[in-house]
Amino acid sequence: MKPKYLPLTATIVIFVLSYALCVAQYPNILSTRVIGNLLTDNAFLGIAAVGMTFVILSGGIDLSIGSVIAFTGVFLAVVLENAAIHPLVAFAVALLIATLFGAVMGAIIHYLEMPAFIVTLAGMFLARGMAFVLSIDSIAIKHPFYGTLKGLYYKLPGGGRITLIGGLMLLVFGIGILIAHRTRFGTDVYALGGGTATAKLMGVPVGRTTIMIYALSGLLAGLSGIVFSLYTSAGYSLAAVGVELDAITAVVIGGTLLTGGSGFVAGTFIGILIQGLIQTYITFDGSLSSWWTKILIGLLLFAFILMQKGIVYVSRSERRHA
Amino acid sequence: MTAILRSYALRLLPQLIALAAILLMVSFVFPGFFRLEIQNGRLYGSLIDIFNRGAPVVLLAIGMTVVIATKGIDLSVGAVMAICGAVAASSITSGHSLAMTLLITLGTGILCGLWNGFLVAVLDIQPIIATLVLMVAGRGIAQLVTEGAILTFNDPGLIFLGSGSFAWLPLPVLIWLAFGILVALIVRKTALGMLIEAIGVNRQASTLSGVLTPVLLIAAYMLSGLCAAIAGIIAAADIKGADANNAGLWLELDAILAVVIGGTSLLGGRFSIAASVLGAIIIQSINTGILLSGFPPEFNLIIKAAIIVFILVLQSPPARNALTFVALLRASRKPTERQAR
Amino acid sequence: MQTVGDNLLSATRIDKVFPGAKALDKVDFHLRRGEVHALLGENGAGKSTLVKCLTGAYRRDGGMILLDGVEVDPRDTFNAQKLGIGTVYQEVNLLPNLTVAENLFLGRQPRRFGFVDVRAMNHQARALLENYELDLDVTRALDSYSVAIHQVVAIARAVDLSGKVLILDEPTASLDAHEVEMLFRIVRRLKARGLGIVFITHFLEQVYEISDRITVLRNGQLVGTRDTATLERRDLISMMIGRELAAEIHSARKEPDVTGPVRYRFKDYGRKGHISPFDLDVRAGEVVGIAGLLGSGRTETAEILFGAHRADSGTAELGGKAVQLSSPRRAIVHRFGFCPEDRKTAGIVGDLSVRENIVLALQARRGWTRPISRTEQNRLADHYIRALDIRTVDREKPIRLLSGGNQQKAILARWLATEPEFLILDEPTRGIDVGAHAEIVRLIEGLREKGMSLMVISSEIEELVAYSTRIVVLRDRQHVASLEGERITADQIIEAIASANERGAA
Amino acid sequence: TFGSASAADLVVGFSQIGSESGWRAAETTLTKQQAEERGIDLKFADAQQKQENQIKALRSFIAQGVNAILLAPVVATGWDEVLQEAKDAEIPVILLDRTVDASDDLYMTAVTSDLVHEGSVAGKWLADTVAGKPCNVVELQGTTGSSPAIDRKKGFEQALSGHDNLKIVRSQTGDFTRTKGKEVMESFLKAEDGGKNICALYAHNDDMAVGAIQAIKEAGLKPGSDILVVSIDAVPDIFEAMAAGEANATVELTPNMAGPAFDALAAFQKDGTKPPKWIQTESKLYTQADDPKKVYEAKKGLGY
Ligand SMILES: Nc1ncnc2c1ncn2[C@@H]1O[C@H](COP(=O)(O)OP(=O)(O)OP(=O)(O)O)[C@@H](O)[C@H]1O
Ligand SMILES: Nc1ncnc2c1ncn2[C@@H]1O[C@H](COP(=O)(O)OP(=O)(O)OP(=O)(O)O)[C@@H](O)[C@H]1O
Ligand SMILES: [Mg+2]
Ligand SMILES: [Mg+2]
Repeated sequence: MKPKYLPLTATIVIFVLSYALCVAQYPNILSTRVIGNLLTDNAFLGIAAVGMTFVILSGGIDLSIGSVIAFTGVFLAVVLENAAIHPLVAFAVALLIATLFGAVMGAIIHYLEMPAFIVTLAGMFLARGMAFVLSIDSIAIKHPFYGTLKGLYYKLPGGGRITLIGGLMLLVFGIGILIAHRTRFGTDVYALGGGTATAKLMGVPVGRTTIMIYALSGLLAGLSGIVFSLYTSAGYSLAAVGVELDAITAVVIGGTLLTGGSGFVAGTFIGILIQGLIQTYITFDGSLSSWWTKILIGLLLFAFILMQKGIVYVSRSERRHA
Repeated sequence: MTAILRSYALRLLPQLIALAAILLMVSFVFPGFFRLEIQNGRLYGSLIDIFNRGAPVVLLAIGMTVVIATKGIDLSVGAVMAICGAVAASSITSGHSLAMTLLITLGTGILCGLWNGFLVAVLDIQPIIATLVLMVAGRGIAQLVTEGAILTFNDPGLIFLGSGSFAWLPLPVLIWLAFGILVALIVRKTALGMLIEAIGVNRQASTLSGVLTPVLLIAAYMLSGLCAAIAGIIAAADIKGADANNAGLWLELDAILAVVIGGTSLLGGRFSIAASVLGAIIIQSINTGILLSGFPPEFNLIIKAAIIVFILVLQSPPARNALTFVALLRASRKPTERQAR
Repeated sequence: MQTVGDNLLSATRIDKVFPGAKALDKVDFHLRRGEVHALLGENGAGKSTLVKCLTGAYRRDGGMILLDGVEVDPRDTFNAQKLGIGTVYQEVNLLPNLTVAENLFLGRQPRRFGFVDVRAMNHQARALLENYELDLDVTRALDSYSVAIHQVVAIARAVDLSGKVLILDEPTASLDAHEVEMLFRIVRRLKARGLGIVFITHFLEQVYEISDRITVLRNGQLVGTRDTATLERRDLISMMIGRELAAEIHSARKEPDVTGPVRYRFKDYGRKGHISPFDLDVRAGEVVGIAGLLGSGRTETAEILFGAHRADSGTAELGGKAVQLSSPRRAIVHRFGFCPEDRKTAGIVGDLSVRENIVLALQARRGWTRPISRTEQNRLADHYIRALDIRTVDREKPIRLLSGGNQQKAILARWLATEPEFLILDEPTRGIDVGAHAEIVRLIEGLREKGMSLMVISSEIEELVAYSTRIVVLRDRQHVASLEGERITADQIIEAIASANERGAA
Repeated sequence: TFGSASAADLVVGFSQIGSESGWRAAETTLTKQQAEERGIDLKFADAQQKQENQIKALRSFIAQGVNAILLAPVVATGWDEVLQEAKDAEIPVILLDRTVDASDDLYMTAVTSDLVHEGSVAGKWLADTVAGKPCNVVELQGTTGSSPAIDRKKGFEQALSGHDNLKIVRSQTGDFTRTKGKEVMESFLKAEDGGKNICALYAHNDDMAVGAIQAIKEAGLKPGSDILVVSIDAVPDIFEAMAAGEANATVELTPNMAGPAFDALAAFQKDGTKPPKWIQTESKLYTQADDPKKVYEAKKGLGY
């Protein structure tokens, strides 16, 4: 096997093993209901994490996605409450705003040569601030179209459901994989991660690519915001706090290097599932106090990273000996 | 000597200008801003508040600077603050002496740093993720110590560290001043600073040159842990209780921001403790300014974001190049003392 | 005088100013159709800068560029590529995380239905590399291959990109004779097709072998352009360095006395997957040259001796006592020094100043508590800047802004400052100009005479012959031959490599 | 007393918001205690302040097939779908300490206080206490956007309307924490002429009030007399301050929401009695006259 597939394989192996362990303890975890929930409940996180994967692959980071999700939700709620437009139109406008927001951050990062961490941190403050200004209340979205959308699902045997948003996440992952590995833009993203200066000398349009990457991340954060608003039928300015950290964690658990240039969109999907599994396991257990929950999440995170390191290390040295 | 001073002034110029601009702005929305008086044997006024309230972020920023110089990042400092506050409170309430309490607490902070350093330097885990582990678990540990409640204490000695004053200055201000100067001296009067910068710029080349990279990396995270411990003690002493749930919450972001405003690159390398301290003071000035301005709280984040973006844009390389270009034109042929970075 | 008409690429009065340095001062450069044009000059003369200005990697501060008689202004390398200018920059610029095929076709991957056709791309990549007698797994990441292969891939990419002009900035620095020959075959073919080729190198033999005309730069200024056929080697050198070069290295071998005691003894030393166990004795006052083909394990030998990789078999003895060389730090404590071959990633600490780069190893050995005073640092830096003729505005310039050759000298200075007893140099003369080359060879001899032990890895056999007292020949990660005394001649070495080759093949 | 056989086999899932304050820690502790007393197997899930985690927890409770669910919702909106799922699975849901925006047939009952009412109790006390004298009030809000912050502000303002002598001169968020409460109070004091313009402080929770009291003291003023202090929650520390004369009044929000909830559940299990849709807990006002020392001792051990 090619060395670049190692972390991904390691992640998949770890996921399957831990899933098996969880099932051994709580057989219910194998039900289609839990699997359906895993997709539905993590849909917004997964979609945002696809954007984050591209950003991280390019060697950057986007801390603004949680705030953009919240902003999108509040924006939709306020617009649908006050204006008589169809939600689809509102969706389009929201996606446009989110994409533009990302593009502007990308432009600042590129043209002003500022670190992505800080630019997107300011973006995080700004987007959350704008959400506050729109409304500090949580606003329910009562438009019938939302009901229609939520009624769309595919029923699995055993009571589980693949909901619209769960399916949307799968679709986004599929498209993300295609973009990453089958388009010139995708290769350019990896190229930026390999080194901006070098990429530039090799003729990669660095500015355009950077802007597109953050625009894509903004777009997906916006989409994630729409999904979140479908998920909760509401817009709330305090929603999705810290989602960026969850997304980063998923991306990294998925085997992508934060230094950029190496990793897979598909890995992020496994990362999301692993995080979802940790959560599910903790609720199934249900005996942990608030603080032990935190400690356990931290420890499990650590264990996953360690196992991944271990598998990669062991198989590397085995290959060398062979 | 004057040359060194001049190069210092040059290095800190952008931060000083930004600080002055913000203070000026605040004094527009709040005219009494610069008023200082002596009350209860200590200086009293908004300026002092900024220095006093800024203490935790300043302290965190000091450690964060060194960590970032090694091309790392420490997301766990907020959680470590909470742990150390909780440890301090539970130690003092369980009857340990003040000295013993401080020892235990600082030791805890250093231990947390050791853990982070071990993950980064020995297990070779990426710093963001390595420290994320403690960021998540750490708050849980802190809550475990306090059992989720605010652990209050009445030890006058410990409280003195947070709200006492000496020579008209609040103690936290004196602590961070002294600690900052101490760290800056240690780093600059020994070879530590250069070696750390070397690691941050090129770890492989440094290792091949015989630099003890793992040890220095671990030391950097330990320093960061120590800073977080001091900050945690001050934060707890300030409110006479350890609030494991909220102490240091999101403060890591402020500390990182302070370092960046201070002009240290997140890609590692050249760093300046003084500039980071100034960065932290700038952030606190913004916060205090917002509070004094009387705007509704919905606008807090937007104002903060706008000011930060403005400062950072001014400090961005293209803007700086434009400025240095003007300066160079003026200085014409004179060889420059030091390349402005 | 030529008219503009027969020029393919014409650059006139190109200016480039860096803070504190004028890198190019009204330089003219004309490239004709179907010629190989050597661009020569000392380290820091401005060759790479000129190339970067021509290809849009830097914005020039003045001057005009005509391509095919039309004024062009490449904004960036992307633009230059579109204009038909393919370039291999000095620091090999490829992306180690991408596959070989992606590196070759970045930005112009074949597509089907709008998506990259990976299979076609890999196929084309293999076909392309066949021209260079390279049979690689093109779907592997580039960083699983050696520097030399990077260089060939970079050349293949640039050649494929160049519709009109091909620029090669020191492409042969890490290639061996065989590969250079191959490159030249390709260059001649392109030349016949009417391309203009710019060729930068410090190997004068290659200049005379391949080029039609020569342009020389010195201190950012144009010295002149001549026909290669009519330019004497001596004259060329004095054009470059502005004075006569006292003596070039010629195999004027003195018979050194190396009967001293064995200082370092490595027995059965090796590491699985890196280098097979070998025995090696090094005496005081001895230069062990390491010869071998690309990828034969020369670098690996050096790294294992220095502890950059831990040996997993064998023992090391220092003056009869067993020592552990488990890390560079340990090796340095035993007064080893190691100048790595990949200066960009393993050598320079880019953002630090020349001064700090020079004192780094010494400071590391002393430990952080005993800082070298600033005055002492300045003294050391100034000393080596003068001694090795490092071209820099001042010692506080960040080293990444120095020209490639000058960076190499600064790294050398870093190790000389530690006054090592055993100095390992991996390709120390790579990218170093003729004048400095001679200096370094003299330096190696001088160090040896003072009793230092050295190990030098070089792809230039002539050079190895000039200073080695013993030559170890490697092949397939094994030490296969050792030549001493009389037997150290270029022919013998080549023969040893070749016969080892046969043995290996058998 | 309540160890009936049916309750013993009950598995109840409890989705808690998190552990952001001492009050919430006490609620968690009490809920666990109550469950234990009744022999209920409580499945506890801490959502770390995130609604999505609460929804996940609810779904996984449903997947596990628990007998009932307690939910302390982090926000009012966005529960319809998951509550519908619970209903489809015939699992009764009881809301704790906050209500939701969903149709009330989706849950069995809500055991909450009335946040707006709490604010107005505090406001009314202040209006009565100053009795017509002009009074500048500063307000420490909770976390911007959180429902207690919004409602307690609303209730307070309602109580003040019509009393033109009372004016809110400054209002900033203190994030429900002591540290921020102290910091914001410091800036209020500076901004209002060293505190001379301030006659009363209203804090959305006791923790902020405790922080602010320290700030007032450090500014050389006497909290409780120079500046009146009224807040909400009734955590033990505020009673200490009241005993010392440094705080004036607090409105109790009881952390024992689970007790009534379990009672309602038991009744429902036993003979299907439907509880009322809203079981309102008392918002009791405590002042310095209520023997704060004693209340402090009583509350100390409850895990605040
Ligand atoms: N980005 C930069 N900033 C400042 N000075 C620079 C920069 N790049 C190059 N220089 C300086 O410009 C001069 C010319 O450098 P250049 O790289 O063109 O030399 P060169 O002829 O290619 O040398 P070599 O043979 O060593 O590669 C050098 O003195 C170098 O220090
Ligand atoms: N375990 C390995 N897996 C993959 N590639 C390896 C491994 N070990 C070494 N290589 C590659 O093989 C190359 C050959 O080794 P080495 O560098 O020692 O040869 P060399 O004779 O010094 O060649 P060069 O002239 O390229 O430096 C290495 O540079 C490295 O890129
Ligand atoms: Mg060059
Ligand atoms: Mg080599």
